[in-house]
Amino acid sequence: MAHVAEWKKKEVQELHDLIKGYEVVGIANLADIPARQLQKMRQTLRDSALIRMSKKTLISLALEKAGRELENVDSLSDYMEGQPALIFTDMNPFKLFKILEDSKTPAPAKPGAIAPADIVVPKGDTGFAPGPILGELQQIGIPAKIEKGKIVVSNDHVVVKAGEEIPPKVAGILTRLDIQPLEVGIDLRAAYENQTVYTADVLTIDEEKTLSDIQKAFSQAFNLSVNAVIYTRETMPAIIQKAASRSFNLAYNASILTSETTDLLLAKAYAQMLALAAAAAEINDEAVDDELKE
Amino acid sequence: MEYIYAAMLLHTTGKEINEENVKSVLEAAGAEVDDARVKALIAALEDVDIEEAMETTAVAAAPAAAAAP
Amino acid sequence: MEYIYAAMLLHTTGKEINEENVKSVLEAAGAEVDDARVKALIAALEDVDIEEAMETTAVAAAPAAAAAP
Amino acid sequence: MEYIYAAMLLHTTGKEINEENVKSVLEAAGAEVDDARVKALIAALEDVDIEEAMETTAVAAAPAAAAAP
Amino acid sequence: MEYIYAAMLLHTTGKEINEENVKSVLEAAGAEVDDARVKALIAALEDVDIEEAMETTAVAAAPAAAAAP
Amino acid sequence: MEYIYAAMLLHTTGKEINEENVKSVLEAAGAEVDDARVKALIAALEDVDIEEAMETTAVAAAPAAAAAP
Amino acid sequence: MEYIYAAMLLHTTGKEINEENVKSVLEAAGAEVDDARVKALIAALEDVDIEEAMETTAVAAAPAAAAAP
Repeated sequence: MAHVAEWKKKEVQELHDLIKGYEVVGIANLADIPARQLQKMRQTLRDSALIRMSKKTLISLALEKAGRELENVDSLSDYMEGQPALIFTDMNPFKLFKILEDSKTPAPAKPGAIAPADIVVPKGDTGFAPGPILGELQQIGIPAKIEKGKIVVSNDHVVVKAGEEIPPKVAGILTRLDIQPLEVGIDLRAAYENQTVYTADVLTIDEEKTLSDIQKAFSQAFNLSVNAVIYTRETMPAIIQKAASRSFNLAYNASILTSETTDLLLAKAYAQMLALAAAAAEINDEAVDDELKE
Repeated sequence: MEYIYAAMLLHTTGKEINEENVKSVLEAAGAEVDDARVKALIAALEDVDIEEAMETTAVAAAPAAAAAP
Repeated sequence: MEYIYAAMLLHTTGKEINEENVKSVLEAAGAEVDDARVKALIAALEDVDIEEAMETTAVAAAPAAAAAP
Repeated sequence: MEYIYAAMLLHTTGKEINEENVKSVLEAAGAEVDDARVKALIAALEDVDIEEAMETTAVAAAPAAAAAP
Repeated sequence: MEYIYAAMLLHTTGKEINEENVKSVLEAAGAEVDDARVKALIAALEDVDIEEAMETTAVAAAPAAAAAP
Repeated sequence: MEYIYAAMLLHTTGKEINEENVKSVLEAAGAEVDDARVKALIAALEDVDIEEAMETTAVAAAPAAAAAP
Repeated sequence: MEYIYAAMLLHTTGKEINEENVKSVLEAAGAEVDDARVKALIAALEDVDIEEAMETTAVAAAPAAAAAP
């Protein structure tokens, strides 16, 4: 190796020691994260994670060196992008990913950037007075018109699909409409933990799904307990209620007078009489006496 | 009202709803019988599906009431 | 339900709902009378306010009409 | 309702709902037994499909009205 | 479900719902008793308001009338 | 409810739901195990189609809602 | 769903839902454990209030509503 600057060797060694010193090593892209936001993130992660920016070559050297002992850690370098940084932590990689994702902030549209999700121009007043912008809006397919002296978008319109590039003209319009479709922050690409590399897609957690799964599990347990009549304190009321209503149904449907069904059975007979009287009266008015009509 | 109940009673026991039967039930129940009304009722009930007419009652009413507010 | 209709019939004509009256109404309607069920009916209706029970339906029936679109 | 629960108990365990069984269950549960009501219960249940009657929701029974608030 | 009906029966007659009583009611019905299930029943009933759970049927009927006007 | 989740867990992993397995799962979850309730659970699940029992909504959906316009 | 059941089991027994406990429960139930999914579950459950989730489940809500007069 050509004479390598001393500080570079030290940096690689330091990174190597850090890689071996922590349970979890993440590779992140810090491109276009404002310095202030990065500083704030270092603050919030102060005692749980360490963020170290460095040159691509030095990072891959350190990973390679560590790879001799920590099987497979070197494959992290395949995920280096933009302005790479290593993140060292003992935290569960999914938790790290969630913290980093939750702390991303909206950022204005940049021509050529990839839309993280469908970019929608919402229905409603744009706040612009009639003018050339109306044509520009219509040119990129936005259903806009003039209403009561204001430029209004007639309904929600997807200008850029998720994963597609934002064309320059659209980026301009979005910024003027004060729509910030991009997100900026520490973008964790992959994380390594004892021989396994978790990529960003695996690390993404669908909280709604987890919540609905919890609720599904609970109702399944509830149903099983009541349907199979397995007594638990929580489902006892439902089991008793099922037994009570079935008993009530039997008594009512078999017209058996009991403390709970007598009133209702009398009411049923009365209602049947009213209905029959109404049917008869429809056909022949005299069939029913006036008192009943009231 | 008692005329209708008499008809319902006969319907349930499967007896024919005719003047004679309606009268005998009403008399057994101590009601004075107005012949004209008995005839009118019998004529009216001829083309009424009693079973069906009775069913469109409280059974359908109450739950609807429950759902009303 | 014939036992209940008999009771409602007697209630309407203002006659006392006792074994004898219930039996005579049922017999007039051509039903074979089960003494036990007559006794059970009388026992069940002992402390029941029939007028009030009927109201439960009247009230329930009314909104049904109201609720119907 | 204890007569009904006795009947449901016998039905669920596949036992015959007859006077003897109903009485012995009620006595075991410490209820005073009214012979008439036992007989009436049995007579009433004679031509009833118990399984179906249990399943058919009665007027505003169970949670039906509960949905109102 | 028979264990539940036994419990409801005892509740109605005011007797204590304990293993002994539940067993005697079930045996009176001629059903074989699974001790484990009786114990499980009693354990699960511990701080459950049976009155309220059973109540849902009758209560459910009332609001239909009350809610209607 | 822990007994229920233990049963559902074994059902999902395809293991037999017997006393031994239920106990080991409950112990792994740090629950004190009540033998009676384990036996009662196994007895109750004997002829039950667990998949179906989990999916069938236990509380009768308010029929009123269905009847409402 | 076995990962979710394991979490619910631990929640019911009051044990902490951490990697170690989830793993031991799953192993006791005879499942092969995917570490990634355990870690994902733990992270996802961090800001999920299981108690509240259970309360707002439709099935549980019904009897509660039914019980409230």
